[in-house]
Amino acid sequence: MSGPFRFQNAGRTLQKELLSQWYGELSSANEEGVPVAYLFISGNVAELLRAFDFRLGYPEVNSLQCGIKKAAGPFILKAEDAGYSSDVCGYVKNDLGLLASGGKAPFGNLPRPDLLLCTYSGCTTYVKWFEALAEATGAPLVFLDVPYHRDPDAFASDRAYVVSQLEELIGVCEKITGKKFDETKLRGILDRSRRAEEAWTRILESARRRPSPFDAFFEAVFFMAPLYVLRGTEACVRFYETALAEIEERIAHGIGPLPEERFRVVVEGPPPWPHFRAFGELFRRWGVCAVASTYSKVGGLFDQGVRHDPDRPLESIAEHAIHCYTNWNLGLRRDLLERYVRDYSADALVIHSVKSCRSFSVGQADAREAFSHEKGIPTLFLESDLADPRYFSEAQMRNRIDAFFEALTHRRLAGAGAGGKP
Amino acid sequence: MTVHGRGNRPPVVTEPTLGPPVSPDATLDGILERCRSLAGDPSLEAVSRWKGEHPGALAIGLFPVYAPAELVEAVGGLPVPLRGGGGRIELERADARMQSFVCSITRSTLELGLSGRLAALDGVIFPSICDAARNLSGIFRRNFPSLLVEYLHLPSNAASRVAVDYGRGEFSRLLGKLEARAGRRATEEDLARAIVAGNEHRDLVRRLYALRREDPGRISSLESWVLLRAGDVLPRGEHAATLRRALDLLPRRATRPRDRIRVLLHGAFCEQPPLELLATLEEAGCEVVGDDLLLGTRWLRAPVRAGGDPLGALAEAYLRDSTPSAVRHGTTESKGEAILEAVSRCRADGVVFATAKFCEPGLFDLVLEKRVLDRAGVPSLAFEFEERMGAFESIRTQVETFVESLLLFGGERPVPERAGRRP
Amino acid sequence: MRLVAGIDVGTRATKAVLLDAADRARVGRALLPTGADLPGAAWRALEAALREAGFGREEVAYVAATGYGRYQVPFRDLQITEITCHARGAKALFPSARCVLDVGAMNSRAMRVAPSGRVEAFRMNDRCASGAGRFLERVARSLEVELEAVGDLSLRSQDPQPISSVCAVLAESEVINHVTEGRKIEDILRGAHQSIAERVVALLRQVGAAPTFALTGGLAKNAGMVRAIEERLGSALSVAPDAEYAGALGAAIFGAERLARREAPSPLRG
Amino acid sequence: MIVAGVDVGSTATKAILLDGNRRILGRGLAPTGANVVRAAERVFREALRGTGFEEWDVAYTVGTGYGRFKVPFGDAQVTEIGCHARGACFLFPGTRTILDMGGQDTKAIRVGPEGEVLEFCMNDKCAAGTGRFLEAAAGVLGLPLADLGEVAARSRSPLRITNVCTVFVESEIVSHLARGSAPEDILAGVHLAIAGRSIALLRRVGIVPEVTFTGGVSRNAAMVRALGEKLGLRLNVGEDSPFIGAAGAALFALDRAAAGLPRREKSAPAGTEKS
Ligand SMILES: Nc1ncnc2c1ncn2[C@@H]1O[C@H](COP(=O)(O)OP(=O)(O)O)[C@@H](O)[C@H]1O
Ligand SMILES: Nc1ncnc2c1ncn2[C@@H]1O[C@H](COP(=O)(O)OP(=O)(O)O)[C@@H](O)[C@H]1O
Ligand code: SF4
Ligand code: SF4
Ligand code: SF4
Repeated sequence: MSGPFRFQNAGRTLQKELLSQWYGELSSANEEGVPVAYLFISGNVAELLRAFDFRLGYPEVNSLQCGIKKAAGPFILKAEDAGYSSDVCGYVKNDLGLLASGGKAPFGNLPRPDLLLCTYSGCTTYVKWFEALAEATGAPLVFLDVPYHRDPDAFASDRAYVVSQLEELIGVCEKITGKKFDETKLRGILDRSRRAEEAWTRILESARRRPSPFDAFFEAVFFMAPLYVLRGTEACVRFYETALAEIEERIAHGIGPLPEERFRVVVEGPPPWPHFRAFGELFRRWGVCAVASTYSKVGGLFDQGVRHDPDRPLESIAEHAIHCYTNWNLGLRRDLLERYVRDYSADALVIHSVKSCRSFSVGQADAREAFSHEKGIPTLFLESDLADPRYFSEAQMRNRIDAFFEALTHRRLAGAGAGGKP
Repeated sequence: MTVHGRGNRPPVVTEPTLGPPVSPDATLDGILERCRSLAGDPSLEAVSRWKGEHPGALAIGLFPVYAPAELVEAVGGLPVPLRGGGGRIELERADARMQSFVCSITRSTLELGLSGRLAALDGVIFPSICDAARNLSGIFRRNFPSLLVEYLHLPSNAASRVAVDYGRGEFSRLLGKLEARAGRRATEEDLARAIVAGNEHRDLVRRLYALRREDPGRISSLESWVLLRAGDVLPRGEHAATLRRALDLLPRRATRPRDRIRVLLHGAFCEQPPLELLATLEEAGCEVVGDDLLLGTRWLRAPVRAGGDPLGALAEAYLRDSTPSAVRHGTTESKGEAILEAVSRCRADGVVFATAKFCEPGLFDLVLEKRVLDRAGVPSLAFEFEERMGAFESIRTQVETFVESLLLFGGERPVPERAGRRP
Repeated sequence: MRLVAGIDVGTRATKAVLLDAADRARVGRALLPTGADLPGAAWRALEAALREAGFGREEVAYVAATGYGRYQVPFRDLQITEITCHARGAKALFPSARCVLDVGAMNSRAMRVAPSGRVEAFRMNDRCASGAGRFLERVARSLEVELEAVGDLSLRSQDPQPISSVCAVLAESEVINHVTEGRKIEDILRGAHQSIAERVVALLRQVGAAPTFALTGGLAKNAGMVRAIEERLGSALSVAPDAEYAGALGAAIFGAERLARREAPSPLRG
Repeated sequence: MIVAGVDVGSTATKAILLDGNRRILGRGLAPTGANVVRAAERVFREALRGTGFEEWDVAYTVGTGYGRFKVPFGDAQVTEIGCHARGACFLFPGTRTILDMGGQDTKAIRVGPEGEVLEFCMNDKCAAGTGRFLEAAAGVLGLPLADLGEVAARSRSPLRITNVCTVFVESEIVSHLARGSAPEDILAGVHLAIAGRSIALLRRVGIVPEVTFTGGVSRNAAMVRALGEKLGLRLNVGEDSPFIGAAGAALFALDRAAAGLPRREKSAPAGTEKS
């Protein structure tokens, strides 16, 4: 029933191609005289900026790329030399260190921004980051205050507040670019976002199958990049459709990302970029497949029904800004994790707690108590960092991971029902 | 309906709610002694007693920094500023629920809760200051389901036309929750009274700071810390009376000039340094003539507009007149300007940045502010502290070096001979 | 003769320097292990320096103490921190020094110094002992090499073995791992030196490193350390043969200045 | 049939020899030192000594501890977490919680009735609060490790020790001594400080009695007492407590030998074969 493979690796290949194209366009933006806006990943309002033809730069992606290319160490040290503490977010330090070193990143040159748009969904460190960038670059800093999703009672007024600010932002963009706001254009962009989000959601949900055709953490982190940097473009839609085809092909062949899927886990927390490969290897040895992850939701909770909507342009942009994972209160986050464990038939929960990111990490130890002691879901708690290579010790990581899956294996052998399943 | 007398105009001088009231013939030593005992108690006994005397009234914990005590007072409640464990408690349970790379105040506040020391509280308000505190509110919700745990989103987009309205709405939402829990409504008059009492109290705090600035020999920074810190567990009226009496007595106190450098202490706007740190600063030769410690509810710089819409006035005061800090968005220029202005107002020789370890916002702002000072040629020293630090040797060495760098090479001032000052 | 003594009570060693109060010429010095009895150590170091110089204790007119035990010197007239003193001492040894790095047993300190000798900015390692001498001592011990020999040995390395642990204690097992894997002792030592160099140079950068650099403290005696720091820094270091006395020397200079400015009766005489 | 378990720790290497009836035939203990391989071989031979068996009689050997992959004669490897759990439940069948304090790390483990690991936690970024910390204290005070318990027991008013850094604590102790504090009070303070840290770790996994104390530090009577007092519990400790990891490894070896599993599967982790 399964035909030949036509889409193997199509996703990763296209992803690389699109990202390098995007970096290229970004690097040359200053020379071309195209305005550049910097913004964050979580809950960003890329569609609105795209409607004004801004080229979009993402300092977080700079740090991510430096991290995974093992280039972050020197930049972080550079920032620490300038007085930044060793205890603050490594993403920020990496980016500031990169800027202080002349903005020559391993993937291209960073353009000078014409607008710093701080949407601080879910992370107050964003504010500090852009305050520092504003001082370093002299670019205008515009603030989009996105309230924390703390209480359903507050949601309506929160959304209205964000929408009003978006209206103000339109004025700012008009002034910077000299272009008139074109609502039809925005609707078109939103429609493309919606299509990509649909396809992405189907990819995410494919992991409910056994074996899962897709690793929702180790693969997802690559698959989700276009959703950040290209959302609203035709290329983005093309990418997700291709990726979905690849996944469907895997389903047709009954294969997954691993030769054999022995454990299914839900992963909470960001990856350790500087040691991403080694980290993944430690899990692969045990046949562990991530069937759901929260990190893949930092750019938006699309699998929870969040969608950009051409018929409600500003409202849907505001909703997307409020509904990203780290902007949800801890209670909602815990419920989501529990749902993932149940709906994706996971054997265990893996929490990766990173020192840099308090937005993710504070609350994880408490969640671990809840899951492991109260809900009986086997929980593995790991600590390192997402940017700073100094906080990762492979021997220690391996010890913990081995001990955890050793224990799960023994429990399985002993016939004790693997916890976590209802 | 009972409205606790505090806040009436003219403000009540004494309020017989807790222990002996401040009698008109209280001595300064007596006041300081009493404040010392109040300030040192992390178990909130004074709050329990207050609750005993005010059946049904709410005691609401306020996590730093910008929590509007006025709202709690308007429903007849007692606002209880939370200041962590002050280094006096062991972290036994909280360590299991919070990683080690989080600032002390969030961890010790959790420990206070888990160890039952917050039992006197009916609720806690967490203003939006940082990621750690925000998530602490979620941990509180899970671990203490009977508490009213409210997260207050303070608007951070001062440039937006809608920010004040939004802030007003958020204050009103919070007030609604407090009213529901208290089972009584806060009238416009209740709010207005609370605002007036808050204004008066802050005015007294400002006078105490002015005194320290002008005449640091009259009251040590330790004493002024104790005096203000007692306000964390006293009803506002009673604390105001205490301050007023102390302010009357202080000018009569004997003073001796000391050869020290005048410093501005900056950066500990949320987690509070241990008292020993202030002592170390003094022993090492500093006169702390200004600080941004979170003593009292200091965060409003100007009186809140009386009359009109009280909630709107509070929201506007927050957005326009609150003390800048690392947890309020602001440009480097505005923050730099503020710190330079404080340096010149206090005639400080230098600035000592004391930042809570792991306090991300504080540690970020430190870099930018220090740069501003360097450019302006104002000497500064920066170190990190923790609530539960036991050894001050390293900080002492750093502060002494700082003092020496200003005194030994500062020109005409004599070298301090400190032999024997310390055991 | 009227003498001024500078005593540096360090965590590991206590150093004393004697100056002629009149022309500030150095007339004596001594170095002894500190041990647990700090006042005793200070006293013995002073006695030893006096003996070396051939003077009696009644000739000491002024005593300035520094180092972590500066408050434990009962007969001091003045105490000054080791940071201020090392900067001053280094400045006396190398008048052109702009930055001074002092690497001792437990603490490392970096200072930027004004032409007057005033410390403009400084950083010290806090809380964690990974960038100081004790780290090397531990490595030397687990490799069973004499401490005095580690520096020269490390210079012979062709293939340095990095030590990744940030902890002075845990680094020991890393060292052991390297040994088991058959790495050469000099390569492991070189790695250990580089690890310290990395940390102390980070301190220097944080105070705004600017040439010229002077190195003081016990590790200045270690040629391998000097080389490792120079490589990391990309700049030469001035090192005096008796750089570990820089703190005591600085203290003595402050003492002499103080004495000149105001005659104070010495408690040693009264 | 006889089998062996070898626990190569950062500080000490331990070996246990078991017969087919799970009887302990021999023990070996030596400092790990610079040569892990030699240490493993030494304890292995020490355990054999006097048993009448020879090396080739040993049917299966499981290595554990941080050096588990370096036991040249090891047939399989299991993490020390799994082995401590297994061994503790073997020696103290009522065990539900385990505290393992070794030279460089401290672990808390909660186990089920079969000795299966339910949850674990470890501190290992920094040597603070480990056996090494106690060794440092003993070194500064000039006491042999074996005497720590006795000396600390004399204390009436333990001091508060604030430094957690194993290196800096040395100077803190020196300054306490300089101020005239009694060594027993300092030592008692050191033990209390570490006990406090370990209990925080235990709380993370949940403290369910009985609690078994394993690892080299379990030989330290002062630590046993400090923990017991702080927890309000009696801890399971015995002569063989330092060998519990090795014993667990030996038990795993027995299972595998009994199941007729092939030897020398060095690269694959022990738990990974299919059921
Ligand atoms: N010959 C040497 N070779 C290498 N290191 C040495 C030598 N002599 C002393 N040291 C190092 O110097 C340190 C002591 O330095 P010092 O500045 O005297 O420290 P402190 O002032 O803290 O006592 C010791 O930790 C030791 O490692
Ligand atoms: N006789 C003893 N009395 C007290 N403590 C001891 C004794 N022997 C060893 N120890 C302690 O045990 C620790 C080593 O524990 P161990 O579990 O063998 O370490 P690891 O498994 O990490 O090598 C030492 O650091 C020391 O503190
Ligand atoms: S704290 Fe977390 S979300 Fe915020 S900038 Fe850092 S890594 Fe990103
Ligand atoms: S001290 Fe800093 S990090 Fe901690 S709660 Fe306060 S603002 Fe947040
Ligand atoms: S890492 Fe090691 S040297 Fe650093 S504080 Fe911990 S024990 Fe001390």
